[in-house]
Amino acid sequence: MRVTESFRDEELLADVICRLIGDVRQNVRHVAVGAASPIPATAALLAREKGGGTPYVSLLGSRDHTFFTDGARELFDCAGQGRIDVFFLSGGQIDGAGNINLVSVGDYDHPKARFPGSFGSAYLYYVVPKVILFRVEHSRRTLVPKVDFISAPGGSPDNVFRPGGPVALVTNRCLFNFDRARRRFRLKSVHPGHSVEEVLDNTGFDFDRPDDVPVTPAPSANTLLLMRSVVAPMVAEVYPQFAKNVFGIEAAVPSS
Amino acid sequence: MRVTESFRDEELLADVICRLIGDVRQNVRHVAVGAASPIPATAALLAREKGGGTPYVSLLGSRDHTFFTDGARELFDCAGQGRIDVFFLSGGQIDGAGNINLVSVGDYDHPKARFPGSFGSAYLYYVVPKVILFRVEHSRRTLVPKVDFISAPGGSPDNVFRPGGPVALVTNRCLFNFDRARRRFRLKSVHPGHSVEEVLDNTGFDFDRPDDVPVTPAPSANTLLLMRSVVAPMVAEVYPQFAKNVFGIEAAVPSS
Amino acid sequence: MPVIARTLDEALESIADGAMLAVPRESSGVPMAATRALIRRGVKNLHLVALPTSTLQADLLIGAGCIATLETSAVSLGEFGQAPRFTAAILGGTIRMLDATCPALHAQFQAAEKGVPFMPLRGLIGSDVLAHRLDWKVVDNPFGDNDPIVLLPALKPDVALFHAPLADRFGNVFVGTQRELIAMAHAAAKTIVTAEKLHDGDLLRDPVLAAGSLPGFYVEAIAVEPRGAWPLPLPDHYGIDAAHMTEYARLAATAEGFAEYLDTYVYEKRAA
Amino acid sequence: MPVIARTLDEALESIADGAMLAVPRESSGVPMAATRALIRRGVKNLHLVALPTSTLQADLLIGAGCIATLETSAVSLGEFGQAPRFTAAILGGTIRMLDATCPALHAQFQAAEKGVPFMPLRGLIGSDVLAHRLDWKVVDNPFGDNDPIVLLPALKPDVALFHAPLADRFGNVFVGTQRELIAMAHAAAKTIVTAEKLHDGDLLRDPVLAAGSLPGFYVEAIAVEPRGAWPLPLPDHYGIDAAHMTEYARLAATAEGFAEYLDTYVYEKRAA
Repeated sequence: MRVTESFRDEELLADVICRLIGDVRQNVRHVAVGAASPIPATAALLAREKGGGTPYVSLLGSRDHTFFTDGARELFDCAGQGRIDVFFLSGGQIDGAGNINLVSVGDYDHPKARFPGSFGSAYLYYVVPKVILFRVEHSRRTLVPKVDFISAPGGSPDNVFRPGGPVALVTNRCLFNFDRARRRFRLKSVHPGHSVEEVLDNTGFDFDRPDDVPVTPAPSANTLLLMRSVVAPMVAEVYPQFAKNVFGIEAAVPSS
Repeated sequence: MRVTESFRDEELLADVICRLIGDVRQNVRHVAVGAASPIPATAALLAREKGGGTPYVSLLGSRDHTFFTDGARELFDCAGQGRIDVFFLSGGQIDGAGNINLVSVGDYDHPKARFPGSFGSAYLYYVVPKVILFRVEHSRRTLVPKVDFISAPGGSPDNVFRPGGPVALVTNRCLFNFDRARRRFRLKSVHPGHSVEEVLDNTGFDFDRPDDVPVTPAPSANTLLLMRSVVAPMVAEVYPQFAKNVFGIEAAVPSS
Repeated sequence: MPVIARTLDEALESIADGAMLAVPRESSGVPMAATRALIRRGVKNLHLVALPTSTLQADLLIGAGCIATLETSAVSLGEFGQAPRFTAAILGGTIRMLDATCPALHAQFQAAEKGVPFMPLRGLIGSDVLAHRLDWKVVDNPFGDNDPIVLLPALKPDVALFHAPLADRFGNVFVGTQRELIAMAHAAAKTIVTAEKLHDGDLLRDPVLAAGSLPGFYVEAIAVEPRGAWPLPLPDHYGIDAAHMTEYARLAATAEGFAEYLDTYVYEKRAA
Repeated sequence: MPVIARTLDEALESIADGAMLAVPRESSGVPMAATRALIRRGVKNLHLVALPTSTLQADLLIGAGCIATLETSAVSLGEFGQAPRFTAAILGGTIRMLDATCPALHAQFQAAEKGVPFMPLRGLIGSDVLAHRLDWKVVDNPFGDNDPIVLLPALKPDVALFHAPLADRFGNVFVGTQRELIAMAHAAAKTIVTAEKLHDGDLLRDPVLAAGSLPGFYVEAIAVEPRGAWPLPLPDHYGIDAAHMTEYARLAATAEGFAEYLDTYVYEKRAA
């Protein structure tokens, strides 16, 4: 057995997300990745490489890895048709009920901090069956008891049309699953080098957990190789800075 | 002064319609012609030739004379935006209130005769400012007291959104204007070789008329030349049978 | 993953009896080879939605007894006259007719495309088209003041079927400016395409061709059928076969003549 | 008739102070040369609608004091961090912000495109985006049973402004797969385009180019501006100028630095 290689946090998280995509493989035909999502982009492309070309992966902002031809609207229309199976969302704040805040901290009319905005979250969180939440910074600043602004809620009343919603939350410390019926997170595993106590100390919301919390498996050597040699150059097209920082590669010069 | 040339009914009607388009020239940027409308197509192309390239003319079904690139929907969206200034409609039956019937004669569920269907009339009649009605066959069979099926009404209650509607009706015998406020037709002119009495005899609905009804001017020699030499080959692209019958020209072989 | 079918019949397999089948207008690429194959197979009870009108295709399917319900804005043979089998079926009461108007059908497909239950549309009020459509509703515009407006329910066909100039092995289909074909595919649960020819390479990799292409993930199956729209036209490729249409109009004027037409032009493959 | 303007300023003439101006997302052709020209001209009180998001363009216009109202789904510099002038304006309360979500903006443009007063959209219910938009309404779906759904009002900008790869003398503009530019032009009262270069001939006469083109009758004015999206990318033509964006992010972090940026990169033409 080969000794586990060293890896970066981003690589572990991409591997975790890739396995989350894989867990739902039987129904997954199309994984879409939105703006400002380099780790999910890495994960989705990794899943496609491992799947021998499936699922379809659409990266917002990519020329090489998108199958949309009907403009910026098509992703949302496509999701509304039920053709997008997995999407990724983050949040400046995320709370224990799965609510996400991409707008501001404090009173909306007099905010203390401002994030870019809700993007497509107030729609996609409702209609994509499997939404994977990711937030690298796992702290009481980001994982809060209650978000100050609900860009999109973690759950909805029974009479609200909602085929989609959160399935998991991936941070730099751990993986939570989301229980839609109870609208609560459940700790699934802590990443290598991290502990349950640390997760408890740094999480602002209550969550469920088993008595024995497993350790998140490290990425295999093969996965790391695939990620670094095949996936990273693809990621560099859309996220050149990320690809440079994480994988140490430069983007190809865009064709002119 | 040159002697008036002989001309066909279709040529006179196209000239009449062309002048109706011209009457509203100051606001006319875009004239659209729908399905099964060879005479309006001739008139619109004639108007464009006379206008030195304006207005825009879009012929449904034409490759050479359409400016739409967003599929079959664009004509209707474009009209909804207020960008189509003139359109043409016909009817299996037309009544004195400007209602048109493109569907059937007799009871809808057990019809005695069936026409093709309403096409876009139930929308375009409401939103295009100037709709010119045309029906070559002027008889009590076609111009009826009350249509059996209203594909689209000639007028609407004040609270119904309706920037558009009929402005005129052109037949093989005469030209009527339409008074929207009174929802009635008014005889504008009778075509050369026809009479007011004949119009009265052959019209199933009541209409207004001046004491002296003018004769519709015949097409000028120049208009006929333009129609036959320049416009007819264009018409032949979409209406080869019509162009052959009326103008005696064959359509070019479609490129393969 | 979309499949380049080995045969036309294989591509059409998922069009079941009773399916709601969406097809395009004459000038947008009507799948006539596929239509003849469906008639040969004896498909029954189709709910045919022609977006927004039809000509020979609806007439042929009606005459061959394949249609239970027809939903469209108009059926004729254009310059070749009335559609005789359509007219006979309406007068005889042998099919259920849902009379529509072109922009209403487009809006209903757009509603399905957007995953919304309905789409508003202006016009229609006071029309008997609306009066006979119990599935369409009039509401008061919530953004207006005493402003009635029609809401049209989403129309989500089981299968969209059309003929296109070009397709590739990834299932991408070039439709050019005939973009209602794209809306139709977005709206439908499955899309089946016949294509004039197969494109070497990936249509989506060419930024110009991509602009006129439907991505393969919407497409269930593709069959390559040269002149697959014949005798109807394919824009930019071939025109209508006027002599054939004249013959069709003549023969289809009677039930006997129509049967002769089917024998000669539809079932001939069976005999061959 | 659309006009190939002699100068960029001439093309932009009809963008008045206080206009509702629609612009596209970063990856679709942002008219940055035109944006700098508007700042030089000193345009004021714009209601900027970025469909559906913005980056440098909104930040620059905000910092230069051109914006009264911003309506969009997100503003950041992407990989180059937060948008500093946007963030400062929100925290300082110096602009009115209408927070949206991407598909809602698309639906609102589609409503204007179709000439309908509103468009329904799923999602949104329970979101504070909806809670803060008094112009959006929740109704009970008339086709459902206890099924609340949001209606969004049509959004009809005074002017749509974008940068495209190609335009011709007839005013036709090739946009390729960036079709939200077409929806934007359909929705807007007027459309002004800057183009990389002028196409010889008629884009609509080429069936392949036509499929990705906006017809000229929607277009008010065109100015030819090579590298008109710089320092932002133009799809299939050039990438983002990362070094410049890094410099912008550094300078715009303070009001003083932003003023220096304007002097160097926006007003320099005035000095030249």
